[in-house]
Amino acid sequence: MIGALQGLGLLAAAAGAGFFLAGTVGLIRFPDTTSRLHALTKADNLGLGLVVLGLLPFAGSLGAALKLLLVWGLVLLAGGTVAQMIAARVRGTEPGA
Amino acid sequence: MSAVLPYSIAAAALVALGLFGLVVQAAVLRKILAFNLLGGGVFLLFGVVARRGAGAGATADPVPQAIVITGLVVAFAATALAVVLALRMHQITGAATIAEAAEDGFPDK
Amino acid sequence: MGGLVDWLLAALVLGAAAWTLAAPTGFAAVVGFVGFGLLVTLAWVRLGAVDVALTEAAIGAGATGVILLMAVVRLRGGAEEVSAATPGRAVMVAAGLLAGGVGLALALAVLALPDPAPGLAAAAMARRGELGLGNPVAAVLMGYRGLDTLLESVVLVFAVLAVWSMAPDRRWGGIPGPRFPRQEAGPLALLARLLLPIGLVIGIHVAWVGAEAPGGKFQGGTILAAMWVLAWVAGLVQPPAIASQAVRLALVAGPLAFLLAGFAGMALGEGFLAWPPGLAKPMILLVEAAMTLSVAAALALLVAGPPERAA
Amino acid sequence: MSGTTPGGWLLVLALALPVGGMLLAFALGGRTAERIALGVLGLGTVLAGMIAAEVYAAGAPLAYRLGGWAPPLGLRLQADGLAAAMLLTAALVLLAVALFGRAAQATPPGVQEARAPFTFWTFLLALAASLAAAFLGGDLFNLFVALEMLTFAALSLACLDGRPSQFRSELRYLFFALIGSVLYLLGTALLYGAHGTLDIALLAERAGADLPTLLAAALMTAGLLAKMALFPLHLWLPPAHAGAPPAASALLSGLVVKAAFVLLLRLWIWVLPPVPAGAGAPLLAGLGAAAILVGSLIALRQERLKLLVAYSTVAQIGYLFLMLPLVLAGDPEAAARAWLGGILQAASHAFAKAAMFLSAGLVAGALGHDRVAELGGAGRAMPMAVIAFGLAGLSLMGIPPSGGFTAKWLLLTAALGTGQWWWAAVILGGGLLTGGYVYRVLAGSLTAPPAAAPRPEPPAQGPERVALALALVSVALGLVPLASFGLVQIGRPILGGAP
Amino acid sequence: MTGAQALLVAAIAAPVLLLAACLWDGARRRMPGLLWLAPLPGLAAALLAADTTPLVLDAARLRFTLALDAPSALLLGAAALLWSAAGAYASRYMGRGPGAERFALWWLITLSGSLGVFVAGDLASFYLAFAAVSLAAFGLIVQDGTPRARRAGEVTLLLAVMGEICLLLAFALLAEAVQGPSLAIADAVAALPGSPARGLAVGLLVAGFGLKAGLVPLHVWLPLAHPAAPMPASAVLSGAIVKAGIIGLLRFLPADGALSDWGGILAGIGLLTAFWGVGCGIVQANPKTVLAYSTVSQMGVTVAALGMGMAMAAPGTGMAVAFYATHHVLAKGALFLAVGLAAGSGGWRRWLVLLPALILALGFGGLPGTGGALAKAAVKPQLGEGLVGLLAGLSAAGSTLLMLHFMRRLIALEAGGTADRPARGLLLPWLGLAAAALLLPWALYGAAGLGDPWEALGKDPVAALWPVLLGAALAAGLARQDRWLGAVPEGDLLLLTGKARRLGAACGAVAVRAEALLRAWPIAGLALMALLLALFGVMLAAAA
Repeated sequence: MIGALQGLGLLAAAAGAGFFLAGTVGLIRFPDTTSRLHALTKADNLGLGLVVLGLLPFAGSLGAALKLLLVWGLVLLAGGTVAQMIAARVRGTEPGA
Repeated sequence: MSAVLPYSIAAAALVALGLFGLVVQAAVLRKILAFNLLGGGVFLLFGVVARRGAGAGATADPVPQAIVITGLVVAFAATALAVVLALRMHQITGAATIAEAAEDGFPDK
Repeated sequence: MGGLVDWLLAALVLGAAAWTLAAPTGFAAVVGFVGFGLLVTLAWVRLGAVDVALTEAAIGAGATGVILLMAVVRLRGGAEEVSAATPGRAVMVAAGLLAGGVGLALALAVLALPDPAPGLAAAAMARRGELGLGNPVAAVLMGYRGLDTLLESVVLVFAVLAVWSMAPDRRWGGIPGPRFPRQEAGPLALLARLLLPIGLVIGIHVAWVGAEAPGGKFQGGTILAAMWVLAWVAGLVQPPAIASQAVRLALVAGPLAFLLAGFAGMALGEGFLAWPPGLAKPMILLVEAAMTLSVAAALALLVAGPPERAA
Repeated sequence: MSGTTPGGWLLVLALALPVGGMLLAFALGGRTAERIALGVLGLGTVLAGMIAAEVYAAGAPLAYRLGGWAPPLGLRLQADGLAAAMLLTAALVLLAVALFGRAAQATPPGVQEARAPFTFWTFLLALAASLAAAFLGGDLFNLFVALEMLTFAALSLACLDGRPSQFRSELRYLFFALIGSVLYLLGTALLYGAHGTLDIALLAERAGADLPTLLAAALMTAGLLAKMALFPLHLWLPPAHAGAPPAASALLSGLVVKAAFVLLLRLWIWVLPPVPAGAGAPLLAGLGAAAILVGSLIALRQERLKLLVAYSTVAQIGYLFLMLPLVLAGDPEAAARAWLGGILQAASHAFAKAAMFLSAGLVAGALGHDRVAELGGAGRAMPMAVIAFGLAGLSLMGIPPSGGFTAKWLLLTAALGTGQWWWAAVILGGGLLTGGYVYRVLAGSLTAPPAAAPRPEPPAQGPERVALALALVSVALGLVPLASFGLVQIGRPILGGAP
Repeated sequence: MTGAQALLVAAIAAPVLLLAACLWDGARRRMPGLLWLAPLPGLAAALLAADTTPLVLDAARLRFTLALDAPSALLLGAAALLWSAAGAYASRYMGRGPGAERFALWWLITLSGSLGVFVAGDLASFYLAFAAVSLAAFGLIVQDGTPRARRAGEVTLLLAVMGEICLLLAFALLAEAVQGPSLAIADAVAALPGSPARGLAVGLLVAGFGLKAGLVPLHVWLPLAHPAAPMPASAVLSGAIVKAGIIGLLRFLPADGALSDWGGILAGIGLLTAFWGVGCGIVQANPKTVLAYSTVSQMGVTVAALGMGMAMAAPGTGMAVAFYATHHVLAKGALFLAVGLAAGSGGWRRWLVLLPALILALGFGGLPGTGGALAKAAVKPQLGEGLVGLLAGLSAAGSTLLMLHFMRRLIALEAGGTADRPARGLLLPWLGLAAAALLLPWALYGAAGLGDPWEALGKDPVAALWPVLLGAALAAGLARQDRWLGAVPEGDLLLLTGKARRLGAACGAVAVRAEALLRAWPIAGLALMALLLALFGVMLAAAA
């Protein structure tokens, strides 16, 4: 039996996967670095967030849930930093972009 | 045991890919990468062996697992050493391959 | 369903490997390799070897990826030399056939492995209690095959010294690696400040839980080393001069502690590298702590490379 | 078999001493490293002597069960005759090279610590530790770690001079050695998968002629051959060994390749069943024969002294492989002879080649070059070094009385005794070619110096004496009564013989 | 250890100990003056220790055996005498200084080997002694450091090493043939006829020893090396060192008819060598080269006698052959010393050199009354009959011709001024040795068990004389034919090796290129994988 929370979780995870897919398509199809970055960060951060959210109902303990949130937080932090650095680099090398 | 079949084949194929790359790739960096692929294949084979030996409450035989952990550290050390050698070679001679062997005798003063 | 996932994962691993070999640029190849490492990590999870998965992620993909990325930046150029040195078609074909032959023989040999597989899982599980360890992999590393681990930690010291010894004579005793400008503001500085304390805690945690659950000194030590590299790249810390006594001591602390514990076993227990009954757990944890320090120091210094600047 | 024997603690000390010494030398640095190295290597020689004596007295291998865990779960150290003999050889050569290095690798005055001396002394200990691990290890994966230690130590010693041309040849060495390591490791994976253990003694009981075992053996053998630089896999050896400073070259050529050979013997004589081993052995011996002939021929044509000596190593390694088909031929008497001959060849080559590299280094250092054609006057300026080279050369050629002669004599009679006369022809032809290149060097150094040449600076007496002492040991091995070599037979499996 | 056995040890130990003494500077400086002492224990051993019980040191292990049978004792005594006389000669001839010290070192090594081959009783010690005498002779030959000496030394060394290889293989076969671990020569010889590899072993023995003894076509080093060395060294090379080959053949080939087929072959080679030496010798200009070719010829006769003895299973062959060789040791050694003297003396004193030299020279042809005539008489049972007898006589005539040619070349050497007197240090050894060559055979003939010398000579004076007369007549006829001088270069057959050397160089170049290819990275990688698969395949096929 799946409870309502778990059902919502599944939905959220599926949505997250959708965002991942979109982000990946964007990464491959978009023309220049900044727009690729846009697709990647937005989709991945949101996608991962949704996946984590979706997994929370399945976490066995509070500790596990906190760990999941920590993973999301760390990825947000790292992803954000890297995106910033790439963008700064692009701005330095591709004038006009 | 069928679960290990894909990984067995992947391990064998990785070994073949790694050997191929090490032999034919000219750039040093690519050789280092190929070495790591080859090592990855070998470790994966240990993983297959470990998985096949699962039992007594262990999801995989711990002895091969420990061997892989040791092996990974050794492989990393080797990679680091190869990278340093490659960088120093590049820095001094500008070379990016090891195509020609320098026949080395006593340095002429 | 499970089978399909495994086939898919295996195919992805091979695809990433092929990309690593065939990628147009060195940078792309290294990125492909890091992706390969992460996929292999998943494969390890699927193979039930979470300890190895952690190590693969930390060292196989992470640390190796970092030094390769640093190398690819510095190894620019040489395209003509590379194409001149690339062997001709005949050699390519021969290499392909021979390598394929080796792979085929290997696949056949794996299929011919006996069923049920002989192994030591039962023995390793049964006797880990004598060491007070819940994690059988830790029992193998610190107990049954302690000598391997001892020698492996010595290999790391060898490697560090080997890397250092590649330096020019006049740089001996100096500071390894390039100098990164100190970043007061900006994303990297922020990341470093935020991540460092969390990373340190996680690293120590991973090392600590190794006795009972997946984790251990190598994985934890790698995380600690990664934190240090982050701080270094952000310009927050400088690598220490290699002449520094503290660095040397940090590097040998682990193997030396292990060695001394081994002799303690000779004096108190059943022999060299035996853990005295009753004292096993605390002694193991002590040695593991020293090893974590040494592993972290060694990995960080391997990433930093040979000394390049005067102290 | 798996229990600890009396005297087993000696094995622990023989391994732990250089490991601990290396760690301390690394931590304390500078001149202390040199002092530690000399002390540890001196003690190590005593230990190796005690181990050999203990094995000889007991007539059985020594063993030590580590941590109280019995194989297959645990590891053991063991010293049979082979290990004891090689350990003693290694200890003596290491000690001699250390004494040689006191002059050549001294930390220059006025500095706390310098790169090359510190690296040399620390890796000298590292090499001692690696060799002890490789000779005493009883588990194939433990031996893998030992091999890796050895590779790192050897590589760093080879790079000691830090010349630009070196990095490329060392990189070739590293890559080839790494391929070798990985293939070896692959073999251990298959063996563990097939037999659930990596302990050599247990594998000897369990291994059959099944597909995984045979492929594992082929993989591991190929890997070890790459590390030993058996022709045609020798691409890395000449530049690496010739480019290193003399003290390092002596160790690389004299000892490092022998460690892989001991592993090869463990694999072929202990683990592999006799039938497939007997089938594969002629292939390896054939490569050995090719190594002897081609290596000697190329050595004969070298223009650089150190390269000549390095190619001589390529050739001399070949002799080691000739013992395999003879030991595996199924004739117990011939097998004992060939076994002794092979190990004696390994030992006498270790001493002789170390002496050669040391004396070649002294000559090159004094003349300022090592062109074979221009060695004139060397004999007058440093007679001891040239005599050392000559004596070592006699041993390599197999001129009596020398260890090389006894070794080749034993292999020769074993070859004839088993009806494999073609190996005898190779042994003798190789001796002739060896004589050719040794003669070139000696004749060159005994001629008068060119009138215009500056008078070469005679080297210090100490290093010359070390080179001479090594050469004399290599010769003296031929005077030791054969019966006292019964040591090396201890612990050797007696094969039922191939049908 | 009995006193006699102690003498055997001393025979070898004396030169070795003197050699060891050279580690001290003072002893080394004095060594050239002491060389004459080194062989004296050997001489004593020859006189007092013949046929003593073999001395087996360390019976269980090294099998280090010393033994001295009667033929060996004969040769040992003569060789020791020559070494002593030549040593005394050398101390004056070589002077003092680093060159002489170096010469003394090589001299002592060679001496220890030269005497060692007579007393070694087991394969290992014999091989060791043989190696010492073969290889160390190089140092004596190249003493002068001239390019000619160096080339001669190189050819010698190369052939010596090849000879060593033949012997090593032969000894390995012998050791294999013996039941049990014994390495005693006596056991090996006894086992040889029954060995499955008999033909190969004997062939290798003949090649290895024949090379040292100068049998055609392995003689090429001898006419190069003997003239190139300093006089005293030439004397021992031609007198004593070649006998290492003779004693080897004597001791290793059973004379009891067990190898009669090989006896015929040896006799054929010996006779060919005897004539070859004469033919090449009479067109040489350098008297030392003439002497060297005479040595070749004489060794041919010696081996022919041995071969016939083997073929006929004639009793006493060993003794007879040893006696023949003994005379050659003394006489040929003396003549080389004479060459060194002839140039340095003038006026009437020259005749102190020339006259004894003429008598010795004609002795080789069998001039009645000389030691040479007795030597001829000794091998008469082997070489006296039928066609072989005729050929032996003709070779004696050839020897006479050759030696007269030698005398002409010796006289043609530029004489010193009338006031030049030969140094006493040179003259006395020469005269002593010449006297020994003439007289000792008379004393030894009976002692060697060959009978009464007077009776032997009186038996058939015509048969003994015709070769001398024929040789003299030929010599007179050829006296003016100097245009042939130099028609055959020293080392005759070596001419043919030029092509072989070019071929060798080409092979070497190919090997170098092929090896360089194998060192290319991808090729080595392919080789590694191919080797792996081949090994796997071979083992799999064997297991299946």
